[in-house]
Amino acid sequence: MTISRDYQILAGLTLVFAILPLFANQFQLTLLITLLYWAYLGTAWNIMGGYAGQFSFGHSAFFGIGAYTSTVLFLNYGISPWLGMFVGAGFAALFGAAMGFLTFRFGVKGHFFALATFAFAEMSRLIAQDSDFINSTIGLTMPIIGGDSWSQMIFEDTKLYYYIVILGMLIVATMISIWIYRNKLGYYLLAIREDEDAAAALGVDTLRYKIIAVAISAAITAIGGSFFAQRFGFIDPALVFGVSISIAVLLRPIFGGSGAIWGPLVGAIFLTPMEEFTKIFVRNPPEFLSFMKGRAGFDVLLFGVIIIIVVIYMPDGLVGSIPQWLERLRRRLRGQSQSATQEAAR
Amino acid sequence: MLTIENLEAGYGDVKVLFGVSLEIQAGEIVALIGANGAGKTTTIKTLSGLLRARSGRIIYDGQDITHWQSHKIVAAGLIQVAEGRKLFPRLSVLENLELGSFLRKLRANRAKNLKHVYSLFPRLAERKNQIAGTLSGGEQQMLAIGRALMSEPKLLMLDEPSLGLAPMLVQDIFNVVQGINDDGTTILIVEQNAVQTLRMAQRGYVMEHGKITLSGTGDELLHDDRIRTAYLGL
Amino acid sequence: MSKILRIVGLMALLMMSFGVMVTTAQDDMMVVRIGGIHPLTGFLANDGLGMDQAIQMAVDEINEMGLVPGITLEYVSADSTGAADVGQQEAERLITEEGISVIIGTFQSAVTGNVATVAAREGVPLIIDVAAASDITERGRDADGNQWTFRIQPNADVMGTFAAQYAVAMTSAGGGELGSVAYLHEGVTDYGRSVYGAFEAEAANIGLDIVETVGYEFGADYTTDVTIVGASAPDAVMVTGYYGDGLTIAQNMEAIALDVPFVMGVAQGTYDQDQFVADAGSLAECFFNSNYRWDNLNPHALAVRARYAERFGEGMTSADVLAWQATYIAADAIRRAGSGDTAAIQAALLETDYEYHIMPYDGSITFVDGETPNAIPVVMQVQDGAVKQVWPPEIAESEPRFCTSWGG
Amino acid sequence: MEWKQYRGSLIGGLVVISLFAILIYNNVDWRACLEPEAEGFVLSCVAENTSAWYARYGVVMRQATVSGLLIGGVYGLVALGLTMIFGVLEIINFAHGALMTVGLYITFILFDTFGIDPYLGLFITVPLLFFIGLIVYRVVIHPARDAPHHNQLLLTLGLTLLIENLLLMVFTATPRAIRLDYGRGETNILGLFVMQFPIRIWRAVITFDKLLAFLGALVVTAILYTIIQKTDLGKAIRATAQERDGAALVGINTDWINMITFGIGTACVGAAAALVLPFRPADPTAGNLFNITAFIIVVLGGMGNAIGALLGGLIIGLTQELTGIFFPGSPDLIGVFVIFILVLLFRPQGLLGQAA
Repeated sequence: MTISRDYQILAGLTLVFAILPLFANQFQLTLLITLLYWAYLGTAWNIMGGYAGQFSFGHSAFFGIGAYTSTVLFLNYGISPWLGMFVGAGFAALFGAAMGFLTFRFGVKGHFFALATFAFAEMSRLIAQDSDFINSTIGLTMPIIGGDSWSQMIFEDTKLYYYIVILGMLIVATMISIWIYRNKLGYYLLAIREDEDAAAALGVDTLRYKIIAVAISAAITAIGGSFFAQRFGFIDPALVFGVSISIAVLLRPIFGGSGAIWGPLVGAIFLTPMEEFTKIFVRNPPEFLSFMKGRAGFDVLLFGVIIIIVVIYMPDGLVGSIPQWLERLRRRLRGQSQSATQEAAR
Repeated sequence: MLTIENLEAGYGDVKVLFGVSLEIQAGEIVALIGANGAGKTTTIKTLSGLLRARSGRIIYDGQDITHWQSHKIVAAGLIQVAEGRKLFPRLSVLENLELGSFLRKLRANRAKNLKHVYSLFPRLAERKNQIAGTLSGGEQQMLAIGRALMSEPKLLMLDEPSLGLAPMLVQDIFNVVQGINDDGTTILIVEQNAVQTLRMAQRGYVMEHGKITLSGTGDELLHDDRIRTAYLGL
Repeated sequence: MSKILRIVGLMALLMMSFGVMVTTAQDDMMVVRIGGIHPLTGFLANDGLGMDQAIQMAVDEINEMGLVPGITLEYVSADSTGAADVGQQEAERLITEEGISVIIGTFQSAVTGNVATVAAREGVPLIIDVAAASDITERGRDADGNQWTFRIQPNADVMGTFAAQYAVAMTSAGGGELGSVAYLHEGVTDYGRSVYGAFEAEAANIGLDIVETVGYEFGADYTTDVTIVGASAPDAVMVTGYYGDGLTIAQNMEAIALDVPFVMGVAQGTYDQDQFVADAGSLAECFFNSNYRWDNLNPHALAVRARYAERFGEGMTSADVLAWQATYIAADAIRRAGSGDTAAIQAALLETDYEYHIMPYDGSITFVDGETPNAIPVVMQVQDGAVKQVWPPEIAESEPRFCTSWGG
Repeated sequence: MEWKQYRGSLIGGLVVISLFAILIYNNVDWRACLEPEAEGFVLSCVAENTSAWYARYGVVMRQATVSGLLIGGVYGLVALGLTMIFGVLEIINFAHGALMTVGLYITFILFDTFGIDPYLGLFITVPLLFFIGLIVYRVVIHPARDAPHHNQLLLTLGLTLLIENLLLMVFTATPRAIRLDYGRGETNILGLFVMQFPIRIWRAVITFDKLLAFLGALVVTAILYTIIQKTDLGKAIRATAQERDGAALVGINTDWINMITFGIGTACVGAAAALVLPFRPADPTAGNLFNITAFIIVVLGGMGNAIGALLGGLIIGLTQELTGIFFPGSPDLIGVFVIFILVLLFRPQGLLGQAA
């Protein structure tokens, strides 16, 4: 695929997503926002966890830093979130770089790196919970302004505006992701993922490029955190620094295919409706499962089962596995007669 | 004793073996030589069941073992001394050797075999309580061969036994291999060190790009011009 | 180019799955739907599930008795999973997809605040059954200042304030004097801190000395936390937290034989529960809790709890009772509004004057700025294996006893 | 002689010293000693105030130490199971805590329905969890053996959702607690002698159930350690953890070892569950807490290291309890994570692990 191909796909998708709201009611619009939103965060994670192969289990640290920075700047100093989100991105990038420097410097990798990121995220949650200047566990609440304000990024009447913002963010993040993937940085990162020692032997400054990947990923994630704060109007440490954010962020890219440009988006397109489906299924189950109706937990259970099945049967994620399936299917359809003759030849 | 027919294998999307066929008679020393990346190690790994064959057949002692798992292949007496030795680095020398006779039917002979290994490699006896990871390269190779002997091989496959060893030690190792063969064990040896190997081997195969391109007795190959220029540097 | 089309097409196809989202038709004019949002999964599911059942029971009763003439109520429940963003999303779903006219919920302050914002924005009334944080009712106002969120529970300020006053009053009624207290509260969610904050403010007000404060994490063992509290040798120990931690803390107090004959929960989730008595046995004796509560002297309250126990095979907690009560308040407003029109229901809620409640409040339930002004907590104590109301004296079933079950 | 050799102990020492400095800074009224009207030398005044502080809070420190060690033993047992799975299968088993929750409920049912004492129930819980582990491995983990590692993490996450919500559906979320009718006051120990519980050491208490949990954890750890060190199975497990191909080449059925290891690891949390239920109620998410500490302990103690797991458990238990005193008002877990990150940075192979 050439470079322009990726952008062509992006343009096509943008078109689809631009048209979709015309057919969506308010709640479906909510789901679409959620979908794009997780696709966005997944894209951020993918740069570090997918391209560079540095599995992060603590993206909530960056997320929370972003959410809190823009919100505090907005609430205490009246600085617009449009500006604040970039300040948050800067902080998160610095934090990420520092974390990356510390861990990579000492040769922490693989599972240990994943656990280290988790520890950093949990520590930031605990510190936030204990910091009175950001209102500790009580959290921060956006003011109600009674309308839509582009300058404050608060849209109380028109949900579509949030959709537009997150779609724009996703497009930019995807463009960054494509750019990285198709350029020197991306090749270096992939080389590091495949064989770090070999990459180092070839003269790639692995420490530097890994830190760059972490910083970029952190910055994009932090902006997602700012968007979260604006969209939901409320943040507290358990919510934005919690482990559930870290899990949700990595779920989509792995599901869709980590290390692939379109993995996070495909994962989000698949998972977000799937999550809703399980809920709908439990609310209105088919006749023979009617005893399951309204049983709390059954939807999440189903979601868990789906994850297990997909991971087992699609080890390379949707992006990697679906073409393989199609290929196998085609081969089977076409090759039935061929293999028969081969067998006979033996 | 061992017949390979049209073996194909590889890693992930990369195919390495493109239809390898060879044969080993009981009691022989057979050499498999070729350049780096020709597929020698892949062949041996597939024989040991560490790698799945994509197609082709492996017949050992009249049985089709193509799809057997490693531990079953080991139980049948087809033992590999792997490239890079694959020792248990944090276990002691003795524990490594004992694990060589992990299979139940071998445990009865454990003491006897241990004695035999120690007589072949007195160094191992001296260092039996040392942690394997701290041994020198030569000692590790001795331990790898010793561990394989603990499994009472009928066919012993050695993958680059001389790799990274001092020339003195290389000769020792070759002598031991010859001795093992004299005791009645069939041997398949993969080596970069082609001259020495072909001198010792009754027959040899040359691999190139995942295929067998030449075969013959050790002597024939040693004097083949193509071999001499390509692999022996003569 | 065909490859691009195929990928875009594939994604578009996946998007179509949205089309399958089931939308429920509004078939019957006589049906008004009530939505409930509670944590039905996750670590607070214990509380949320009971409240969900209580609302279902109330709706069934109201329909059966025809309390809302010409209208059948229908209950739609939703799971917040304990997360504020999920709760908010579910509120949006209930409003736009399920067409509900009133929301009842949601147990946690963080979730409730978000739902209140959505409710105000969308113009749908929210009746809080349980959620303590005081500012939620403010967040439930739209830009024109219309109140969309209503609470029948005493909020964190009220509960913290009253607990401090009750503690002092109870001690002096018993002939003693309360000089110092130590406070243990969960330090993970806003609930622990906001209740403690209110208590602290009132304590400063009335000259009550707080000699030690421990904000604990959820863990397997609280012996050290309890020891810290004990080392400050207070006259009383206050505890704010959820069920599981409260139970373990009680066991740990017994273990170190805490020498303080006055342990009281403040809006706490354990010490006024029948399950506490069942789980902890004799250990439960003497524990106080100042909490929201039904009026145990009211025979209707006992009947409601008996019906609940019969139907669901488990005891009805205070939170369940509040959820049940909130449903009746909603039904009352729907009856007066005469339809499922949300604005009419909101107007009716503003006018609420409901005297048939089973809460221990003096007079009927009304709303001022979304709060019930006469909503107060009650002090309960486990006495002889039963939870008794002991304070304030007007509704006390028994005198408070200052003791510990481990003999202090 | 390189300073690197001493780096670990140097940093450890500095951490301990600074912890005590912070303790005194935070808790002792040293500022009063700087006032002009303060009597005597500043240092002796601080010392005096420190001892006055200790007179009041000494019991807290002793209690924290005792509590930390007792619960640390259980943490160690949970971590032992995780570290074995980690070592052999090279996966982060996120479902470890969820499987412990299963153990809690089994123990509860045994007690509540069949009246079987939880300590006696160990003999049912442990084998049962072992078999559950085998089944889980066979059905869920094995099919994805060759998938990338992060997939297995996702897999165990999915498994956690499955288990937690299955338990929620079956048992509801009501916490299930049991209360033993012995172990308080005079307690007859196996008819051999009579002991007074809780035991008091300088006013710090040790309750019967926690002591038993601690001792039980030690015994199970010791048994497992012996199995791992002495038996052929144990050697095969260690061999597989160290060199999978090598293990296959000596005839070890590594798939089978994977399964057995997963079973043993799960049996560990079965034992831990039976030991903690007397003082920790069961609810569908009860295992999460143990899960997170276990991850940290695994790194701390060195992957696949049994003694390291136990030691790590004790350290984490202690840290968790002591942080609450060292930094009043801050969450207990902060100290745990600080230690965790320090170990990751300076001794990534763990306290007892060998350098790669």
